[in-house]
Amino acid sequence: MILNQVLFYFFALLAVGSAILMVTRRNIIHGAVFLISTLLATAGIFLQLQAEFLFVVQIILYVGGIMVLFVFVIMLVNLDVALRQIQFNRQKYLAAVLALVLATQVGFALWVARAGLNLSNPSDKMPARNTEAIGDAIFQRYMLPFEIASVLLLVAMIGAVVMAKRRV
Amino acid sequence: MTNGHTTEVTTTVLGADEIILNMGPQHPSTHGVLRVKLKLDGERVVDSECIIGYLHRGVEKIAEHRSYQQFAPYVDRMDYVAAVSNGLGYCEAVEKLLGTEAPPRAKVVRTILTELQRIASHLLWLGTHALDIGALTPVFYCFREREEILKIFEKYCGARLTTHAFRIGGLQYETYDGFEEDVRRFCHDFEHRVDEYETLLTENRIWVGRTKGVGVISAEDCIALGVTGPVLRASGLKWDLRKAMPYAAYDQYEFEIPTRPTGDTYDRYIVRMEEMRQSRRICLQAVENIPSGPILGKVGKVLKPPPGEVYHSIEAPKGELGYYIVSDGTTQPYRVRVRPPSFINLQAFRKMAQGALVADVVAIIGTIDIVLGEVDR
Amino acid sequence: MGHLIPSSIAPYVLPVVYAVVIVAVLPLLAGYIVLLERKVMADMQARLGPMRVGPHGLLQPIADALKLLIKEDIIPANADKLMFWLAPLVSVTMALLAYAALPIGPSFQIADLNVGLLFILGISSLGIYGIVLGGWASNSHYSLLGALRSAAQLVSYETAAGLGLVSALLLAGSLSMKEIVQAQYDQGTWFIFSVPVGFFIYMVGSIAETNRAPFDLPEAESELVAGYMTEYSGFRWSLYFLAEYANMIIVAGIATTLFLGGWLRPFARWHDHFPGTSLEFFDVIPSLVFLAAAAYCFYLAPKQPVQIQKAVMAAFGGACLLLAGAMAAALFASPEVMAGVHGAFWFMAKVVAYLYAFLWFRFTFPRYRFDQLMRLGWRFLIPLALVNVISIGIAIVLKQSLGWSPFWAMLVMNIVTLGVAAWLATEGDKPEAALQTADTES
Amino acid sequence: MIPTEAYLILSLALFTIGVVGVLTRRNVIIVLMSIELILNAVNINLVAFSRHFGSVDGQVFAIFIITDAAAEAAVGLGIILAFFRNRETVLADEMDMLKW
Repeated sequence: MILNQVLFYFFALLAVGSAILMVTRRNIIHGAVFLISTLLATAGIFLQLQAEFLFVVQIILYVGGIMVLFVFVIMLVNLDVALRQIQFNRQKYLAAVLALVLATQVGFALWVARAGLNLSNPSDKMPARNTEAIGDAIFQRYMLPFEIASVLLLVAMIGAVVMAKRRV
Repeated sequence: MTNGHTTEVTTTVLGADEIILNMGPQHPSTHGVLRVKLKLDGERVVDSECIIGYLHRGVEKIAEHRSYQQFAPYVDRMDYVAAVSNGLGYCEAVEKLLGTEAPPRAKVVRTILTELQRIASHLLWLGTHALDIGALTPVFYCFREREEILKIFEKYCGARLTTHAFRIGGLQYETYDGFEEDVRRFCHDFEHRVDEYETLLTENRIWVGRTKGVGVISAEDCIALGVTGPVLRASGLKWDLRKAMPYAAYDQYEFEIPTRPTGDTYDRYIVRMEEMRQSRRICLQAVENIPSGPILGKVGKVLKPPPGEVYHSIEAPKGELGYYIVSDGTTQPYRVRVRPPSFINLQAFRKMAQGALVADVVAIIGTIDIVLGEVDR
Repeated sequence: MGHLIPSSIAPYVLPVVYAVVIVAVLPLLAGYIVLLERKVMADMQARLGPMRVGPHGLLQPIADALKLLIKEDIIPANADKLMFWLAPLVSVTMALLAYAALPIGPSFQIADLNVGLLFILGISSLGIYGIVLGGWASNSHYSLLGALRSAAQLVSYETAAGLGLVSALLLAGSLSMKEIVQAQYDQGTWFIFSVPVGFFIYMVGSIAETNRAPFDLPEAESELVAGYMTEYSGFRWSLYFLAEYANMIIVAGIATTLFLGGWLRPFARWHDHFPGTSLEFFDVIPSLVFLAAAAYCFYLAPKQPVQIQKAVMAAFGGACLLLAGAMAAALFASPEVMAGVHGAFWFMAKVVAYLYAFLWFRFTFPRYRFDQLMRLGWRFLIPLALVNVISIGIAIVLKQSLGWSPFWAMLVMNIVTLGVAAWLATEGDKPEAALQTADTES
Repeated sequence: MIPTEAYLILSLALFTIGVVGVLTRRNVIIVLMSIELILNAVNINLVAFSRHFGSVDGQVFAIFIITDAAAEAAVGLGIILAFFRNRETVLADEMDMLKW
């Protein structure tokens, strides 16, 4: 459907454009705002892929949680000095070339695999109630990974507190 | 008020933690034009400095070029929320210099008006202090009662704020018909009103949390800094000039001097609330028995005090208000020096604010009860 | 409508109309909530409040809006222009976007999302960026402090409020706003009676989230002048204001939907439980309310001092009369129309009641200090919310596996929760705990 | 119906941009943000394949990745804060000492 495609290209362009701006901006706060914009566009793409729950998780956790933390830290560290410094390191050209090479490789792999995976004809049989389906999957098949993830979060929380504490 | 050991305050951002925050002179809760330079670590006050003088009018200097009577209205403009008390202090100081005394009727009326003024001043303090801490409502109730007091002043002398109610040697005006009735009615209503304020605040969890343990100052520090008034009494020292060195007609009346032990903001609040009750008590006693007689003692039209000097102080709502007057025998004072309670009490700010949070700073400014007109003169 | 609009866009027509209505009406509504706030405040403070613009200040919101629109727009010299420009927009956009999933009555909803509640929570949590970026972009210490306070406060209280909601979600078993209300209808009780502690936690959390007193630290006027809004003026400032009031309506809407039975009439299922008796007269109440308002307006109209004020007052009375008529007419219309119109009335009535509580708190309580706020959030509300979720979970197990009656299961577990609450309240107030928190906070 | 490869290409583009950011920027915070971008690109892949195969497993893994991203951001930002306190800089190539 045409509306669907328009939405996809809108979100895709928004995501890529914001991502490019994020990497190139001098001002970190602007970078963070562009990253937020990318993440929101990605959330839109999730919604379009009928992943409603993930759409909300992306907004609540990523945009509403993680990025707030980023913005918070950026405000705490000194911006004025960082603004006047050189933003890119010495290996920038080499790095850019390397990244492009990597992209070409992955793109090539994609090209090779597209027929085998039947990529242009996705199945359209998502479970009707997305949230319930994810809940079932997490708490039945992926119970152990889920618990491990929670332990990981606990460890990260303790680590962050220890790290950010003023004097150890 | 730059004390020598205040660290030098610069405007650069020091690391991630310390910032300089200029509170005032344009700030909603510095009660006028006080400017407080706060050195903050996060939200915690590391150091502070009060910068004053934005309202300096040279009142003391003006005195040297006015006759004794002419200067009297000027003192009303110092602590403009307690103009009657200022006038009382000045008139009594000059009377002492002249070696006269006001007639008994004048003394009693002076006492009544001054105590009403104390209630009005405390009401204004309570309203704004509560507003600073975020309670929006008490201020309107306080102003409602203050309005009654101001109406009595207006009926008595025509002015509400800067009253110039007294005259050297006694009173300027005879009391109006129904003065006693008005005061009595006010005192009758006021009893319940104070209880009303207390129900709003005294046991409110948030209020207690915001004021208990905030801005603590010990009696020793108060004495060392010269802090007087409710701030001193809330630190546990029972010192009130009305009892210690009675003036006007205070020796005739019974009243308590409320004190509290810890000297935090909550205690100062309790002390002031209790003081309003005691003032009401004094007013009631005084109004029952106003002696008849002249209202003005024998002072000439031109005042020429003998050469000499005098210091006289009264217990103003905010603390000890003293006048030091030097006469050279002419019609104009040679030198007038005012000891304003707000100015001296403000010295305690730095000590109280050490280690407090930004929100506490506001509470502390409020609890000292300063009036910048008096601080800067 | 069917043949006028091509079928491919037909499903989008009604939502778009709703959206336009919401965006058009909401600013006006926010203005009138401000008027209501000022009137309630005046009433509680022994004074009259706005009386000059229109009779009893009824036109004050419009005058305020006009004034704000034509005020000079000041951008501080060293501000970050882009962010300064963007921040209020972010705030207001996110506040308005959240209305997409809020059902105002059974038939008035833009989109009934499968994850409706989470969507509202997520979107409205993005409003924080407007505050943080605005505070940062202003390049002022007051603004920055306000923004940082705000960020910390919102992140902490969102957790508590979210956990408060979870207890109701456990009972509802769905994230769709409509199904949550339906669940309350089916179970025959509003969730406020099943999980009062959850409602309390959400209420406190929602006050903190919308930066209302006693948690209005980010904009505490006596400390930080106006917090993150210090450098804003005119229209941008009014956008922040609009966002704040829109958010208030949103949180009130969530609370109404989850705890107060949404658009359900009080005693909606009386008839089922007590056949024979009837409380149908509740259906007449909407009309009566508006009728009373109209009567009051007409009673006041001749007392207005100026001719035009009399006219305006009478016009307001007429409008109330019209609404009363509409409510009465709905009684005789088809069941869907009846449910839609009266549902919207009950929903809004509950929202207004919830907002009234907000105002009441604001004029009664002093403001918390920042460390006290954090202590309340982390040491009292969040542990209590966790305990509450667990105990409601146990109650559900008792009900489903052991066959307890819902009433007793809920009663027992709520008493347990309240006991924990009492313990937490005494424990959290210990002074040494206060000192430790203050240290880690700063 | 948009083919799955469109999503994969979008994901690849974001991934590459993220890699460029990680490799070229000096500011550690931007490097961290670029890593978030990379994780995000992976999420798009997972969700796209989740739809492609009509099961929610991919979405579950995307949730795990978001969890991971949260953990990484918290610890990473904690390290940055600690580092900034001691050295007053957030530039990656000035982090050249094993002790301070």
